[in-house]
Amino acid sequence: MIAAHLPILQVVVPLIAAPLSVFCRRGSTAWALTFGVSIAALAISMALLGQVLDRGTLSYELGDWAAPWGIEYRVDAANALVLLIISGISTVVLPYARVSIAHEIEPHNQTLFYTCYLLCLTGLLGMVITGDAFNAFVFLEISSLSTYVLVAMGAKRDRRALTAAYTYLVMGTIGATFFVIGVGLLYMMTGTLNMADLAERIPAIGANRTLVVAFAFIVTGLGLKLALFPMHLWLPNAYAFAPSAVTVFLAATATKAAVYLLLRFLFTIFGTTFPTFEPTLTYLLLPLAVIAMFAASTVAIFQVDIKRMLAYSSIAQLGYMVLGMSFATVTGLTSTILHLFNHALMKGALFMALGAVVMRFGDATIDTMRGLGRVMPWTMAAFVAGGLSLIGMPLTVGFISKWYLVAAALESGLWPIAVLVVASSLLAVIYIWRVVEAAYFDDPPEGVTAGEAPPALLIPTWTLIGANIYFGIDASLTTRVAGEAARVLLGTAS
Amino acid sequence: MTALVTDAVSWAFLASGSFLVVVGALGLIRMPDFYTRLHAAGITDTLGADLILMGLMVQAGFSLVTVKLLLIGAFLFFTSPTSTHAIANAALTAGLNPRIADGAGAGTDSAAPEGDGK
Amino acid sequence: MSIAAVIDISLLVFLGLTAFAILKLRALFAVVMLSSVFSLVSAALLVHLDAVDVAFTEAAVGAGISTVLMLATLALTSRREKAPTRSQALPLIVVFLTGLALVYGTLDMPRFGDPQAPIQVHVAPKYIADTQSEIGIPNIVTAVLASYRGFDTLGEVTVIFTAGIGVLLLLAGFIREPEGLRVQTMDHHLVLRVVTKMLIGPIMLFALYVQFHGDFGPGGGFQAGLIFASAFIIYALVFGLENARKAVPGRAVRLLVACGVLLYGGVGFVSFLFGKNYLNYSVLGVDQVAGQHLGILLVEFGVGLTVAAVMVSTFYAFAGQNQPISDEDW
Amino acid sequence: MGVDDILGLFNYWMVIVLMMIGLYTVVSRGNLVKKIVGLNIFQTSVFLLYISMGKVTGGTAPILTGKPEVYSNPLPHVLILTAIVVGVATTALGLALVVRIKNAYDTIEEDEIQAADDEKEFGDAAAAEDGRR
Repeated sequence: MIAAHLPILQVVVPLIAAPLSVFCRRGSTAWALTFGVSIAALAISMALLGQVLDRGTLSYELGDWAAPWGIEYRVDAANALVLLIISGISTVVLPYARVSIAHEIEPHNQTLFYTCYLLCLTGLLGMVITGDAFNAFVFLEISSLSTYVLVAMGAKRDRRALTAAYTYLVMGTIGATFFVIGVGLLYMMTGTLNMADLAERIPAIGANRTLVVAFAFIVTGLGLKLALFPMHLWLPNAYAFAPSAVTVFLAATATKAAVYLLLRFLFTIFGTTFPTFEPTLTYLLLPLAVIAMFAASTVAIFQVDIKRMLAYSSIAQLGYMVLGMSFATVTGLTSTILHLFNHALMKGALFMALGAVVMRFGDATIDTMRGLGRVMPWTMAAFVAGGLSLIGMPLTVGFISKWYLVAAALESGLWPIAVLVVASSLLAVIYIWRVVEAAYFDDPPEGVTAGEAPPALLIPTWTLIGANIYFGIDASLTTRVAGEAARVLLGTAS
Repeated sequence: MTALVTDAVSWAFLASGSFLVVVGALGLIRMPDFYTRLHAAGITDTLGADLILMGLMVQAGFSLVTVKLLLIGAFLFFTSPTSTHAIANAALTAGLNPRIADGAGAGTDSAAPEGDGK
Repeated sequence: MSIAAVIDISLLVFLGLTAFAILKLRALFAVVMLSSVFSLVSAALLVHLDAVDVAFTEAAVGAGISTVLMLATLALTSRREKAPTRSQALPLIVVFLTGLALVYGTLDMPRFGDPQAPIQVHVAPKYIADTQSEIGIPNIVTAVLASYRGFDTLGEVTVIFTAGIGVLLLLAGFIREPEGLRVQTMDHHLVLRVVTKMLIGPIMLFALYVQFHGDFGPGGGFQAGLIFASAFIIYALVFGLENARKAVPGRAVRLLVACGVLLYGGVGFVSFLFGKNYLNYSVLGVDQVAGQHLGILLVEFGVGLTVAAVMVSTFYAFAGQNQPISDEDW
Repeated sequence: MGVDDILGLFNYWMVIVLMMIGLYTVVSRGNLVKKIVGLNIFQTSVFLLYISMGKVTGGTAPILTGKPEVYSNPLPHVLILTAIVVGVATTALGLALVVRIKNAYDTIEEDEIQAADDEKEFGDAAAAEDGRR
């Protein structure tokens, strides 16, 4: 009986847990509740993925109102995988957060911090699972509003967290409002908000200027949310000044959910036959993705704050994802979806390692990193492993992503793009090398004694590193699901 | 016939009410200092709004709408003078002196709120 | 040109002038008051466009609670905007192009008021035709809001809950202990105190009317919550935050915020027991209409509870800041 | 394009002008409170766009009267009720952030905040430079 209700439980369990956590008097109780809920969400998303791979698309009608009139939840391989990424990362981050949040947030705020975290989780899961365009907006806003607060919580360490959160709030709200305008125009021309229904009705209308503008506004709005170059300006500071656990969670999930929504709107709702689909992908998204890869990586090289360096690297990595989708082929989309998963693993691990450094030294500038290879050997080893994955070394997940991306570029006959992908990886080598050089070839400043991060931080970090290596060696599961998701999105699923 | 009479009566109320509102607005712009402006705004609040409400009540006849309009009227009757009083009191507490004759208190006039309807 | 078009156009022109004045003015108190005017005029326009529920909410939110929060912020920050120093050319170009794109998009739109527009023939007609038989309440907006698209509304409650928690997290660390509060009670305003005491009762009564009359006319939990909260905020303004806290302590408000969301979410779970999908209220009563009716009543109450509690706790958080909100600032 | 088209689209054009004034206020002004006011105008205008499309000429508010009548579309109303709530939630959070920023920086002007941050950043860099020597 419960199996039939899994799609709604995926969202409602964290949603109900959020107000429940307000009743907790102590931060540790709230943490335990959050962790339990996160594990439940992970179990549900695994079960959902299993069901989807067995039986194909699942549909759940809320309130038993039939689809275009009521709100429908629709799970297929594409969003089942994203749900798994979100709940999985959340489950790994929480044990890490228990120690790092206790260190970074005032005690009287800890209970509500976990409430906010649960709301963020709810919002991300809700915007991914839904089959209704307006419902996606509502949950997008739940996740955004809670994210602004979570980022601002970094103000105890650095007041710039406040301005970062404010900028994020303004840019995010503009993005969401653009999205709403686009959805409104779609609704105006079709009379429906249900994604499946929209997908049927849009091709029937044919060439229409209102729909073209709706398309433009949705792409721009989601582009702002996923920090598509040149709309990325909110991201570096937000990631750099947020509390460490929040940075890990956001970097691994928030932009991913926005990428998923963009995929859903581009491929499922508008579809490859939409008049502006081809030109937008070829002449807008592809060049922007390539510029993002190079510009953001170059800026990353010159960052003093390593957290901010990784934030710029994230913008470059989002470039890879957008590049994959701009080919509009099964291989291209497979590479995008693979990279969604893989990037969550590698950035999660890297930000976790940095978080351990921040916890010990109060910041993570290139200067702090000097000699850390000897001071915090396990933490820095994790950083190096994550860095290698980011660069795309064989036997790591980064290699798998790059491999598929290059293959997709070659398959579309765009060999210069394939060369550019490889060339941009060299930039990643440079900025990772700067840290490695400082950590292993410089001496630690005087007075700094060797002291490893507590195991509560190291174990989650190494769990993610383990996943980086495991899925880098045996990629059969991830590539199978990603391939299936790509076929679902392109409408060529068996 | 009765329809004509009610229409005429209600329009008379509405027109005079609207006239007073316009006068109040003009006063708000043209009066020399904060307190006299407040005085002009008071006209809009009390008599102008009440007359318009009366006109609407005549239009509505004996119905639930009239009861609601009466309640709105009662609410305005209490709140408008109170808020005017509170604003004037706050201005006085803040040290804004009324301009009684030329020169006296003119120095503080510039401190009047900028939202003077320009 | 019909009367309706004249009203429509003049209200829109008035909105345009207000918006332009907001852009140009640098006295922030005037800007905030004008934004309140903007909301009120757009509420009038919304009534004219038949969206009475929306107009009610916009008036309560835009001209009410947003204005109060903005004034509180100004009292705590500054009252004048400095002259812009950077170049305005790029924003102007970007905004101009965006506007141009939108105007281009209007060319293929159905004309204003067209009864044959796609949105008038697909999906919505069912709501109008079947609300009476399936839900059994006259206000179609409430029926769609609380039942057909009830999950959106659960999301909406969650959004307001998020905002409430967020404001607490951001400002709670800075709330002074009650004995340290210097929010002045308006002791010398005898008139104000008497009138406030007289009005609080009727305002709360009106909130209850709006809450439970939402099935039949414009209104519902959200508007009722705002009105209820405003009665409380008036009390706090006139009699002092300390007294308001005595009446309803901060922690109680916080728990009430959570209770509303729990009520809404909990009602949704009941349908599981009967093997139905989440948020199917039909199982709550002897037949579908009775069940839907009860369900809508319950979830609307949850909405009202959360909204009222969030507004009060947000007001506490702003008013409890270390700079007092004094007479002079109002 | 005839007079009918202009009359039929004028409403939307005016709403677009309002939206753009709001958006321009957000992107061009440096005062943090003014930006929030701009966001409010932007969002309120989008609400007007939605409600405009639901209007049916000669229709009434979608509250059943029992008589056969033409009703305006209730669905945009429902969506916008939700959107208004999202708007006020954003406003409340934004203003709370402004209050915190004022506490931390003692200003709510973007330029001055930027200047303060730059000073701190370069100050830090200079201090680090000293430390290395």
